[in-house]
Order: sequence, then structure tokens, then C-alpha cells
Amino acid sequence: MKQEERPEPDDPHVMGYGKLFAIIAALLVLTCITVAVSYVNLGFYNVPIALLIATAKSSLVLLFFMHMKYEGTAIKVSFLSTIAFLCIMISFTFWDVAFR
Amino acid sequence: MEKDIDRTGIRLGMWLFLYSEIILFGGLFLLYAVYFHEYPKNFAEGGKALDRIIGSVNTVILLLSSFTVAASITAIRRRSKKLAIFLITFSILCGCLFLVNKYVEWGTKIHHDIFPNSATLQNGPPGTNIFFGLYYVITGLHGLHVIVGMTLLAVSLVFVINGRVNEDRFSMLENSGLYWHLVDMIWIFVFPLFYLVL
Amino acid sequence: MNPVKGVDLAFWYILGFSIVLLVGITTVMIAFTIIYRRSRHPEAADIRGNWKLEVIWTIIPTLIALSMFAVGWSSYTGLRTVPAGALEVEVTAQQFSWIFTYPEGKESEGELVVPLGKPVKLNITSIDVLHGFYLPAFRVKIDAVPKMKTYGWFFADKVGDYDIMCTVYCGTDHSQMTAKLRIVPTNEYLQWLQKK
Amino acid sequence: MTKQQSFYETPSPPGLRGIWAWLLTRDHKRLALMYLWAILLWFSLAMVLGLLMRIELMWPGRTIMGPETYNAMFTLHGVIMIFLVVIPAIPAVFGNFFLPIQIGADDVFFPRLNLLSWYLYMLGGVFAIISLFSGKGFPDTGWTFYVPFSVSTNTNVSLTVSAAFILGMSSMLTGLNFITTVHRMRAKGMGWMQIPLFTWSLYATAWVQLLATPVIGITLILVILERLLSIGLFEPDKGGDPLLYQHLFWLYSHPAVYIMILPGMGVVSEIIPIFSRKSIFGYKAIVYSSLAIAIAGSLVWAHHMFTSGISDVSIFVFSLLTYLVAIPSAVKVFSWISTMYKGSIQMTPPLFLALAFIYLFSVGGLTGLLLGAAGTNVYVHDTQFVVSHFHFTMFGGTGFAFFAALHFWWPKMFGVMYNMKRAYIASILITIGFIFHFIPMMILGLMGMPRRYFDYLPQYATGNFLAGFGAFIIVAGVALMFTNLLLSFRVRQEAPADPWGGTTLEWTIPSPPPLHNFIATPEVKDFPYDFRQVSDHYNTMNPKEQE
Repeated sequence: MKQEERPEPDDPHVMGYGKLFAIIAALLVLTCITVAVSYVNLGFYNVPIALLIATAKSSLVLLFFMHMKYEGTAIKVSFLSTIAFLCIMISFTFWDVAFR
Repeated sequence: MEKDIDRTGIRLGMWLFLYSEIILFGGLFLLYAVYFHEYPKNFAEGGKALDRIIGSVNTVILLLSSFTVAASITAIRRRSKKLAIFLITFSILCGCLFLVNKYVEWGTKIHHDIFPNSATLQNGPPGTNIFFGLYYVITGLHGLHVIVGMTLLAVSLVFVINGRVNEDRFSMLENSGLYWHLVDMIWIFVFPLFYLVL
Repeated sequence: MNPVKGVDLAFWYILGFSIVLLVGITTVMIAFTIIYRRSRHPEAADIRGNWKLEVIWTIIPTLIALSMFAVGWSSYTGLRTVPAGALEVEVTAQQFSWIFTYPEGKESEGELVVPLGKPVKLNITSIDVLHGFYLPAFRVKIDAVPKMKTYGWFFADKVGDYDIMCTVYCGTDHSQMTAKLRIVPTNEYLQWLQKK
Repeated sequence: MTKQQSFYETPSPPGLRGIWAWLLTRDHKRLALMYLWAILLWFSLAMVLGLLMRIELMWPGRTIMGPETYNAMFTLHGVIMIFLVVIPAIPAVFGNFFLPIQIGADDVFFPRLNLLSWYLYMLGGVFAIISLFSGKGFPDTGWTFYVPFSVSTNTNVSLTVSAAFILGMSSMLTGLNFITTVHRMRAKGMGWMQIPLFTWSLYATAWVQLLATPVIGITLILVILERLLSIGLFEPDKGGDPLLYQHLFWLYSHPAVYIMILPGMGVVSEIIPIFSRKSIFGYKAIVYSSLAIAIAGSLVWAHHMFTSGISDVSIFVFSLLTYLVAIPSAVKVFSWISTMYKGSIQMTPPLFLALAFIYLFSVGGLTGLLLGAAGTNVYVHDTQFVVSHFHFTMFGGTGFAFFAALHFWWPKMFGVMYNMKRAYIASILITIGFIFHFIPMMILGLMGMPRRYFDYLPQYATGNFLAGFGAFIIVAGVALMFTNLLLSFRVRQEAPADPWGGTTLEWTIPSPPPLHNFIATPEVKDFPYDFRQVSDHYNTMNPKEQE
């Protein structure tokens, strides 16, 4: 196929240095928070809080460093499907192990 | 090649590959989740035995390198080749530093007779054995990914230097970057799960 | 109820529907190839779908399937609900034999003897690799897993000898890992229990 | 039309000669053929292994081999058939060859990656072979590699497991390639609802390949690590849980069943309309059911574990979900049959095989219902019944679809036509042998004979003898079928570009296709199965009369 026939919907988006700086700053702050929180004993809540912060951090990496925010639907939808599959893998196994 | 390059297609391919990597680690996270459910106490103790400082330092190292990789793409697209070369080199050095830290950390643990099939783990509680088993497998596999990522970045670096990666064609660098970010993202989850569990 | 009956009922229920469906599908398929063969029917109609029909044949199989699930599940609960007063026998699997330990302390290898008219609960485990305890006559099958207790039960309602086999591949002599279940009258059972 | 140089005559990349034009090629068509020969070779080998097993089982006790050999044989039969034949068969051969053509593209998106996939496939095969002749004895775990046995046995399991891992990589990269190709390289004007059904089924399959395969990857890595370092993650004595291995294993291996069957369903969805000269009934329903199978198929893995000691709650959930997976398959079967209604049906070997597929696959699917119900599953699980059931779906399903595809696309791939009569005889022989072989096995299972048995109790003798008899008929049929196909190269009865009257794009280009599939931009129809324009010219496909 001649590919020049397809107008390339390429992202003209170039991440500015300023934006990247803001992201890395946020990431470092979140890292500090999660380490700080780990010193406080909240019992059971420690795990969900740590995971929540980790999710926030990885979302930042994903959306900006990895450009997910500017991708087309194909990549966005398929990424979410992958995560959904991962969640199913883990949660459905618990139908077994949690009730054994 | 006389054809136009379908950058979106190449990126899609890379993402698909990354999905498979996510699921690969997903299998290990599944094991982690189930065994954490089974042995919460041993996992908490095991987590305390790991060095939180080294873990945090490594997290910061990886985050910084992720930032520099992202910035290097911006640099290449804005035609500042020298800056791009500097940023990629910095990222690779970060990777090295990460591995050195990991080496020291594993070394100390192994010195304390904590490694798969060691006498301490064999005779200790089964939950602790599982925790360290998972620790070695996950961080080991992650370390392997760091090495692969560094190799990819090194190749991109060579391409940047000899001009095969430039402001018009930078899929190689972009994809190496995506891989590197993924390695970072996995670490973002590994870090709290192993070093910060209570 | 004897769980064997429940399982067999579910079996015939599902098999009945399956046979009807299979015969239906095959007959229609063969009939079409004959009726609409090209020499007899040279001009094909242009039909591309019929959403009503498609909805119907999505919903009806769903309902049939759900009923099969329900029947199957209820028969399964029979296999899992042990009646009170069951004789409990510990079953230990090893490469390549079955060991049965009675509450009185008697151990027997390769032979499970139980009294007539009593429900028998088997607490199963393994000492090496996975095995599968299979007693086809009473529809009992459950894996023997090291460091884990699984169970199965049956109602010893007929005197006789029955086969016990291993269903999970466990090594070279997997197929030789058999045992006998003997259901005997109570006094004979008590005598057997006394024997060294 | 002037005759164009076929892809056989034009190497890609240019300048290569002889064997290098094949070994270094990036042409999807050449790669497809390389897969084809490899797969036919592996298939024949594994079939012979199967035959030897059946001979062993025809009489009680030791007949021609000891239990160690027998155990190694069923392991190899499983590993080869699953990883080297059934999973790659249709996607790697017909997918590689026809997916780009059906969507009007020149090649797959990553041709070099495609070549790499082939090398990984061959490397995996080589590993499987080496594992036989090195280490302490043949691997004897069954293709499921269940722990703790696979960790504790001292046969050469690590290498076999690595082979499976490498083959998984190959399959995953093929999937990755197909998804990207379908997304980025469709001809102008081909929207999602203009894609032929075979390509659709491959697309759905590719997602399963991509997302499920890494799970087996990590699982197999863990088995290898376990054997090398005895970490204990699955070792009950060290706190591990062997059931988790089974969860992970079936998390891949159940979806893998759909990797195997979906492309076969795609083939049948192509064949039935062409020979009925009538549009497929419910195009969209078939598309959505392919996607539904791919998605729902990933939710039901634990139904392989109902007797393994998992919790009753999970048995409830997974049994329920299993019944829901049955629905999209039923929808497909009904659609295929309705396609024939008021068609103009011409019997040919591919159609015959496709109809045999529908029959045998229905038996497989319906016996699956007995396995999906919790209570009856306990009875028949791990018996010969299960073996029979999955051979009905894998061999009766995928295998027959593969044979059908061979006969369907043979003239397109090689430009020659095979002998119809012999093809019929072979197909009928295989079908009869199949029924003879697997129905007795099914009954044996209901009588309580477990699977993977080297020897059996006396009451199972008759059934095993009959099954062995059927095995001989199958092998004879397959031998005849392959010989017939290969003879077509000697006879060289040339096939026209469109021998059957097809409507999808692969029938618009010469047979065999040129290196660049399309000279002009192909014209994409609004609906891929519009047979109104197909002329009566194709009333007979016997080229002698066709002139």
C-alpha cells in the first residue's frame, strides 16, 4: 500500500520542558509522601494508600512521559483493556483463594 | 526507504509489546497478591528487613532518568542534538546507578544468608521464604528489563550521534523511551509493595 | 438424596438437550446441502441476516444454558454436603498407592473397606505430588494436594467391590495407582477392623 | 490479463537467491509457506506418536513400549500438537498469507518481526527435539507441566518448558503484527465492517495471543527458576501453593483454546458463503461473537480445576461464566447453517470439510456443556471423556478447519488444483476414522477410565481396541490427503485466479499472487460477501470443463 495516501494524524505535540519539569517535581513529591506515610502505622490502610499513590505516580508517567494523553483511541482503549484484563486475572483468582 | 514512515503504527506496535510486558509482570503481581493475602504478617516483617533508603534512592533515580528520556525526545524534536545526547547519556548512567544499588542490596541480603534455597529461608516460616522468593524473582526480572532498556537507549544514543535518529525520524528513540518508562512504572509499584508494606 | 442420582440426573438433562441440538443441526445442514444443491437451485437468494431470528437464537440457548448450569450446580452441592454421622477415613496419596487410615487407627494400603448403609467421608491429602482420587461408581473425584485437605463423600448403599483410580498424572506408574473399595455388611467390617 | 511474475519468482528483499531467498525473506507469503511445511512435518510426527500410543493401548498390558516411553509420548504429542501445530496452524500459515491480501495490503506491518517469529518458532521446535535426546530421560509431565511433579521429576523438563516459552513468544509476536496490520494497513475505503470474517477472527485471536501468552511465559519462567533455584513459589513444603500454578497455567491455556478455534471458525465463515453463493447470514453477529468469544474466553479458566481443591464459590462463578461462553459459539453455528438456506450449494472438498467441522465441533461444544456443569464435571473430569471432548474441538474443529483451508486456498497459494476425487475419499476416511476413534474414547471416559493411562482395567479393553482401529483409519486418510495435495505439483493442473467464485480481495489477484499483492489500488466493496455479481462462469470448478 502506498502510505503517503493516508494523511498522517501525527501528533504535532512536543512536550515542553516546563511541563516535564512540573511532572517530575510532582513525581518526586509523591515519592516523598509515600515514604513518609509508610513510617506512620495505619494498620490495614497502609497498603491501599501506598497503592493509590503508586497509581497516581504511574498515571503521571503514563499520561505525560509516555504521551498517552495525546494518543488516539486505539491505544487508549487497548491500554485500558489490558489493565482490565490484569484486574480480572488478579480479582478472579480471589474467587478461589479468598473462599478456600 | 521511499515510503513514508507510519509513526503511529510503529508506536502502536510498541504499545502492544508493552501490554505483553505488563501482563508478564501481572502474573507475578497476581502471585504477590495471593501470597500477601495468605501471609500478611511474614510479608510485613520481610518488608521491614529490606532497606527503605536504598529503595527510595532507586525510585528517585528511575524517576529522574524517565524525565531525562522524555526530555531527550523534546530535545531531538527541537533539533538540539547535543542536549539530547547529554540527556540520553544521563539516563543510561542512572540505569547503571540503579543496578549498582541493586547489586549492593542483593549482596547484603545474600551475605545474610537470605537467598532462594538458603538455610535461613528453608528453616524459617514459609511466608518469609515466599516473600523473599518473590522479591528476588520480581526485582531480578525488573533488573533484567533495566538492562534491556539501557541497551535500547544505548542503541538510540548511537543513532542520535550518527544522525539516523533526527527530528523527522525518531521512532527508535521514542520506543526505547516508552520501554524505559514502562520499566519505571513497574518499579513504581514494586517499590511500595516490597519496601513499604507494613 | 444420594448424590449419585443428582449427578446422573444432571447428566441426562444436559445430554438430552445436546442430542436434540446435535441431531437438529446435522439434519438441517444435510437437508440444506441436498435441497439447495446447485443443480437443483442455481439462483441463490440474497439474504444477509434477520435480526429477529438472531435475537431469538441468542436468547433461547442462553436460557437453556443457564438451566443446565443450575441443574449442574445443584447436583454438585449434593457431592459437597456430607450428612451427619459419616464415617471419616483419612486418605493419603503417595507415588503410587493409596493409604487409608481409620478413626480407630487402622491403616490399610490399597483397600478401603466400609460398612454397608453408612455415609463415608474421605479426607484426602498427598505426601508427594498431586494425585486425583477417583471412585467412578459413586461419582467422587477430588485431587490430593500436598499440605492441603480436600474431601469427598459417598453413601455406601450396595455391597460390592468398586475401583478406585488416580486421575492426576503423577509419574511412571500413574496407571497402576489403583485401589479397591469394598462395601461389606457391618459385622464383616468390624471383623476386618479388628484384624492386624 | 498478461501473466505476472508470481512471488515465487521474485525474491524479497531483492537480490537473494536459492535457499537464502527463503531463509531471509520478509515476504509474508513465503513465510506462510515456510510455516506450512514446518507445521505439516510436525503434525505428521505428532500424529505418528499418537498412533503409536493407540497401538500400545489396543491390548491391555505392555504391547510395544514401556510406561516411561508412553508417558514421554503423550507429553510430546501434547506439546507438539498444541504449541507447534494447532496454535500456529491457521494464523501462521493462512493468516500470514491471506490477512494482508484480504485487507488489500502489501505485507504485514512489521515484515522483519514476522521473519523473527518464524525463527523463534523453529528454535522452539529445535529445543523440543533436543529435550528428547539430552538430560536424564524424556520429559514425562504431560503438556500441562503440573507442579510439583514437573519440578521434582528428574527428566529433562526445563528444556521442554523453554521450548514452550519460545513458541509462546513467536505466537505473541505474530499476534502483535496482525493487530498493527489490521489497524494501520487496511486499503482505502475498508472500514471495520468491510473486513472479511477470516481477518476478523484473526484480529480477535491476535488480542488473545498478545494478552494471554505472557501469562504462560511468566509461569514457565517460574517453573524453570523453581527447578534451578528451588525458590518454593509453587512448592507446598516451602509455603507455595501448587493450585496457583494451575490458575496461572489455565489463565493462558484456556484462552489458548480460543486462539486455536477462532481462526478455524473464520475459515468456515469464508467457505460456507462461497459455496452457497450467498452472503454470510448475520455478518455483524459473527464479528461480535468472535470478539465475545475472545473476551469471555478469558474469564473462565478455572473450569479446568473443578476437582483440584479450589473453593466452591469459585466453582459456582466459573461454571456460570462457562455457560455464557457457549452462547457466541452457538450463534456462529446457527449463522453458518442459515447461510446455506436458499443458497446455491456446490459440494467441494473444502465445503465437505467445513461441514464436517460444523458437525464435529458441535459434538465437541455440546460435550463441553457436560464439562461446564459442576456436578457432571466432577464425574468426567480427567477421564478419557475429556480427551475425546478436546480432540473433537481441537482436531475435529481446528484440524478440520485447517484441512478445509488447505483445500480452499491451495489453488491460490500454489496456482495448481488437486484431484477432487482423492480429496473427497481422504476427507471421508478422516471423518469416519475420527468418529471411530473418539466416540469409543468418550464412552470409555463415561465408564470411568482416566486419561494418561499406560495400562487399564480389563473392562476398558474393547473400547481401547476400537479406538486404535479408528486411529489407523485417520492416519490412512491424512496420508492420502497430503499425498493428493503434493501430487498436484506433479500433475500441474493450473488453477485460475478465482476457481470458486469468491468475493473477497484474495480472489481478485492472480494465482499464485505476485510479490506485490496489488498492482492497482484494490477496490473495496461496501459489503465483503456480495454474491450478486458473481457470474455463472463458476458453476463448475473443474478446470477441464472451465476452459
